[in-house]
Amino acid sequence: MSILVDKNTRLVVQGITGREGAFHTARMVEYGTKVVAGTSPGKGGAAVHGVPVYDSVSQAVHHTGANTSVIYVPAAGAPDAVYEAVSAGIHLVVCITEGVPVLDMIKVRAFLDQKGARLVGPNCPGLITPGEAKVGIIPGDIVIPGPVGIVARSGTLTYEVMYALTMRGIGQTTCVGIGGDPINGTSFIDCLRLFEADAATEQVVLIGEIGGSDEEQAAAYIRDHVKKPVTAFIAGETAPAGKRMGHAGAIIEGGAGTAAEKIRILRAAGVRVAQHPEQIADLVAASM
Amino acid sequence: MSILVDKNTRLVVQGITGREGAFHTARMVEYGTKVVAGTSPGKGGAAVHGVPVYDSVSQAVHHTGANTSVIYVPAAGAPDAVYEAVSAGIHLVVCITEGVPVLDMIKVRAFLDQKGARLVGPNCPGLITPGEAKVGIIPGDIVIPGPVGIVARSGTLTYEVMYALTMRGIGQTTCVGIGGDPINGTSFIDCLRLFEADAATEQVVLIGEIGGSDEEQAAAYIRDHVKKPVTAFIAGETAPAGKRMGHAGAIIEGGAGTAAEKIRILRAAGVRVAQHPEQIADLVAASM
Amino acid sequence: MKLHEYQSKRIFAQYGIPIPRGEIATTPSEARRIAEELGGRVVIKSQVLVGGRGKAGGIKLAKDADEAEGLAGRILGMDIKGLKVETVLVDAAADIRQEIYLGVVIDRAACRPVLMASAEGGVEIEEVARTNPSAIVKTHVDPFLGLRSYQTRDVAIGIGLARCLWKAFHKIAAGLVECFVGSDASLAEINPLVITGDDGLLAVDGKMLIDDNSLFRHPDLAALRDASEGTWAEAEARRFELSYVDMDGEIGCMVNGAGLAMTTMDLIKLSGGAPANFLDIGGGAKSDKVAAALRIILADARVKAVLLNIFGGITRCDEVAAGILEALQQVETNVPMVARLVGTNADEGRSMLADANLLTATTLLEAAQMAVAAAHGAS
Amino acid sequence: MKLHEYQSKRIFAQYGIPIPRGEIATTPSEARRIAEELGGRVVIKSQVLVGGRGKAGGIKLAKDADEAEGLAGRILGMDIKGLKVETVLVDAAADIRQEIYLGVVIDRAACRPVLMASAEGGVEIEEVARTNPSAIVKTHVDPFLGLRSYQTRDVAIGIGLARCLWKAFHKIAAGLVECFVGSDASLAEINPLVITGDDGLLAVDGKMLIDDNSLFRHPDLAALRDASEGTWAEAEARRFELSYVDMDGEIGCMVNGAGLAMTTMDLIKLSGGAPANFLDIGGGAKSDKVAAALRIILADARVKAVLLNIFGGITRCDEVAAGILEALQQVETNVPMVARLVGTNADEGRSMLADANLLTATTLLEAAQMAVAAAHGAS
Repeated sequence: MSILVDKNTRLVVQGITGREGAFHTARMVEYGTKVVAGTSPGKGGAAVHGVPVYDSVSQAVHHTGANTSVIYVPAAGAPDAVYEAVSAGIHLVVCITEGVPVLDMIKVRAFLDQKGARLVGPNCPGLITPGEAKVGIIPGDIVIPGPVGIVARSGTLTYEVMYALTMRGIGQTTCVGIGGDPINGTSFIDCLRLFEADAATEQVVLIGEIGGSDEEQAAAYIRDHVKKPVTAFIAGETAPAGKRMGHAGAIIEGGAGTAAEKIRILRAAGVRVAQHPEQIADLVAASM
Repeated sequence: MSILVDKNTRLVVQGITGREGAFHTARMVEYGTKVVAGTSPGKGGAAVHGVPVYDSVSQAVHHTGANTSVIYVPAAGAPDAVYEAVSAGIHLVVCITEGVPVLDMIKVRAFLDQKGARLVGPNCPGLITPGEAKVGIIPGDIVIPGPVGIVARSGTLTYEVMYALTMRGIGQTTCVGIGGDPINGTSFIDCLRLFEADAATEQVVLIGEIGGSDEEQAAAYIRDHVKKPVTAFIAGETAPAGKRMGHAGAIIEGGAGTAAEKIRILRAAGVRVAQHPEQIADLVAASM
Repeated sequence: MKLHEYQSKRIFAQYGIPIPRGEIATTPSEARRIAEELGGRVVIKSQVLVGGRGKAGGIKLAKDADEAEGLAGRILGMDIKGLKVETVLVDAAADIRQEIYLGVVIDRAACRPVLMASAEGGVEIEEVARTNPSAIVKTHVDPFLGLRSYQTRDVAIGIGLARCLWKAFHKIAAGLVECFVGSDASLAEINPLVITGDDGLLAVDGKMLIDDNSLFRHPDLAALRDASEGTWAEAEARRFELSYVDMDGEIGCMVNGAGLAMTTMDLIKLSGGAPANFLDIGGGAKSDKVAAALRIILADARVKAVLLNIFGGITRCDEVAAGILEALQQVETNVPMVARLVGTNADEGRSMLADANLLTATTLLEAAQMAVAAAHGAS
Repeated sequence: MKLHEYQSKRIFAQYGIPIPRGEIATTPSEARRIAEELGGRVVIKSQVLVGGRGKAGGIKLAKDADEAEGLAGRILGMDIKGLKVETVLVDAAADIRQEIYLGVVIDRAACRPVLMASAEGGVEIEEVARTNPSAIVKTHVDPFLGLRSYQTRDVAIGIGLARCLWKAFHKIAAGLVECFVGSDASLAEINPLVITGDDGLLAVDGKMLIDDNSLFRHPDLAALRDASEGTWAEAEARRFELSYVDMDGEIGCMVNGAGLAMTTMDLIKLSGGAPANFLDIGGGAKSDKVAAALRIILADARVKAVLLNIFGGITRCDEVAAGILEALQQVETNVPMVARLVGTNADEGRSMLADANLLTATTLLEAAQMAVAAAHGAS
């Protein structure tokens, strides 16, 4: 078992003929993901790493039964790529693209809420269900199947945690990178709900950072709705106020969104919070 | 029992200081409707026929607990009046205003669908639950309480039917005028669903006209979901194609939306269709 | 409100849609001058607000300015379905390789605009819908997001458009949707949209209908109204803000409320007669409006009887009666009239009319039957 | 991206928001000329991208052109929180009866912009939020419908604005929201919005932050970027598209990934040190970018040790190592460096660096501890 992606994932890669799209298509195919189609307007009929290319997502869905998409198109085109995928009937859209303007994402979110479709990202590494499907850019060689669900706002920091767990022989059900933008498609709460309902997931690791209030909301949700053990880490204790720390969403604004406050609230909700990434593996191992 | 409006209706009149608003406020108060507030921007603090006036709907809701609104403002301001009412927490908005542009209504509908609020109208006479509440402009003296639910696209034609029923001593649970515009807030199906669920309603009268496909959709709904007897009348058998017959929505376009076709489909769904309005009363009486 | 072809195309051009070079003329010599300026072959197109201009001989191709002058002379003044041609459009003739259809209308059931395209252009879309519905490709326009490029791409694929035309097609389709929304149209149609010999796209014919309810915010469009749109009676009714449609029967009717007015027509037919018109005087009509309505009805020589059907609510029956008496003083007529007044102040109204020697009825069906009998007796 | 007050206000004016008459000056004599043209009292305002200009003496009222010249002379060249004043804005002084606050920001939790107003203007909104949160009235802006007039009416009522000002207030609030959306801002703030003696409203001070991610579609706004925004290192990092933030510790760090970079800083602190910077080289960085990053770090004299933390995925560890070696050839330095490379081609990278005499670590915590020890040993 797992969440969001698995053996039944039939993936269409939006922007498959681009540099990033082509590179990661190869990695996803290698990993065993069912990459059934790619899109690139005007290039329908071509193939990339053996994957057939269509002019539009609706064509791809029609011919291949794709049910999930991953977006590698530039920021200016990413919102339209989401609209196109959802309108074509795709129920899970994963947007890797970094640099999508916030006001575009506000419209995308309103659209998704109307349509009842799910977006993961943007500005995220995607997700991986070890041994079944890899959708995005998470390295496939640092994960193994197992009982831990991971949800995180960052990329390489999450790889650290996956790697640390894997080195200890602790595998994962699914790892989800929800992205570092101020407004994104999927929240911590969305993933916590899915992990709580997933029979194979025995505990959850949550990796947050400064900025916004997603961790605070997650804490309230965990307190009220999550029975499985949750271990967290929050990056940015040393980050100064008012500065964007790389991620567009990682900023302490008006004194709100500090790591200290997030850690306090998570602890109050019964979450174990690690001091450093490697300690996460200790805490997870202790509650197995 | 009844649908949509009753003794618990607490009404706010939007545009209460206008000519129409003030006139019909008096009629509604006379009828016994609980008209708790009116609005007129910049005139908060005044009173119209004993009803306190507020500057905004949110003020009115806050001070009076209004739960329903009726709109008498000019067409240019009607969409905003709907947005304002819904945003203030009003769950039923009745828009009497005629002449709202179609593209405005398209946005209003999309907004309502997001918020889960109900609009009746625009370009409608409103609704009346005899003996309990009158919201809009339907004359109060042509209805009596009883077991028949009425839903109609037109105004005076519906009064004919109410009057004919009342003259025979057959009363009504609620009469709803959904309005004659091409796009409106509440459909025949919405009202059929409510009447079917209303214990006091024993049978339903549906008054349609040429244009659109609301009657055709209603027929399919009746066939599949309505157990109570339904009697219908469709106006416009003699209407020529391509001409708007008074109502913005009453037009046969591309050969579709004719009275003959609507009657055929309603009959096929088991609905008795009257040849003229007075015959409706005969058919209703026959199935009591 | 209907716009003329040349008006529609000028608006299209404002939204970046390519249209043929051309100008309008009201005399043959003007047409010659325009044809000379354009050079080469031109098309002379009558500007009247009805369909089927081509079949009626209202559209002709001229090989040069001489022929343009001659053809304009024949088309100007022509009668097309009862409308006199006052204006022709002189357009540079297009090099047509293929004709496609592109239009935007409101999809009432879906509550949003819908863009429709078909590789079968140049014929009426209703005709295509009947004979080959799968040839029509549709996509709905989100009211907040507008038309997105992936939508036009799917439509272009659907109608088999060559890839090299996708970009230009998107520009035109997006422009047409913007034009539709920006003009509060209920129809914006390019038919045909022509693929030219050099792989260009050109809107050769155009049609727009504007939502009358939106004209308060489009004074520029309201000014384009052709006062001669529809018949004399329809134009006159518009002037008095009456809702009126011409029919070809012998019984004139005046009713308050659109649904009731249609029903009144239906009952005239059910009683063996035929309505001469649809006329809704609206809610709360005052006597001057009623008088104007009656004058319009009586101006139709075919009218053999008049049926007045008023369900008084906001509209007061005595006000309506006063209007009728006012009109009868202005217009001399022997046409028999049947009045059926119910509701607010009906008794007062009825007694006012009885003095004027009008027939009165109680039920609507009865009224219709009386009017039909009166008309047949009178003829 | 931060905009200067005068830039923000000029954009406001484009959206119909009334601002004081005024111009910018870079010399005292220019300031005199502007003051003379404006006539009457003027305000001389330093244009630097930090808050607290007033308290720092960077805003002064001048009663005439003479005084304006003198005050401009004192303010120009002044150092405010490490930034040199290069430009002053000379504005006609407003007749202030009351100061209110009006701003638009993104409400991340609600996923939409929010308009905020307070009768307590002229002070920082965060201050009001702390001391008197009920004084702040908020309304969310629907992304598709925009700000509606009933919303500003409710806000005006909420902050106790006189009825005669509602219309003007709506115009300004609607303009500010349009400005916010049209400019892809993350903040658009009028503070104070002044009620003048003659019942007018005037945006006396303005502030805008633009979403960096949106600059691709706003070349006009991108051109307004003050190259001196932030420190030298921050500006230099921007030039190489590196994500960099200045800190005041002694351990420089270079990391791939923002979350990991913050974590590296946190672990330096946990190990008893202090980070000198945040630096994310991004995914798939090539050697030239790595070299630029290292040069920027080493340019900071406070740096006593450098910590390189790379989790190779798309980023190849050998590419990073090559960049470091390249930089070390260009910059002479004795600062000790600790490298921790994991993942793609980590072995190759590590052996390349070992030759260059860098310390290497296995875990992140270990690396942080080694860097802290090295920095303390070096100091």
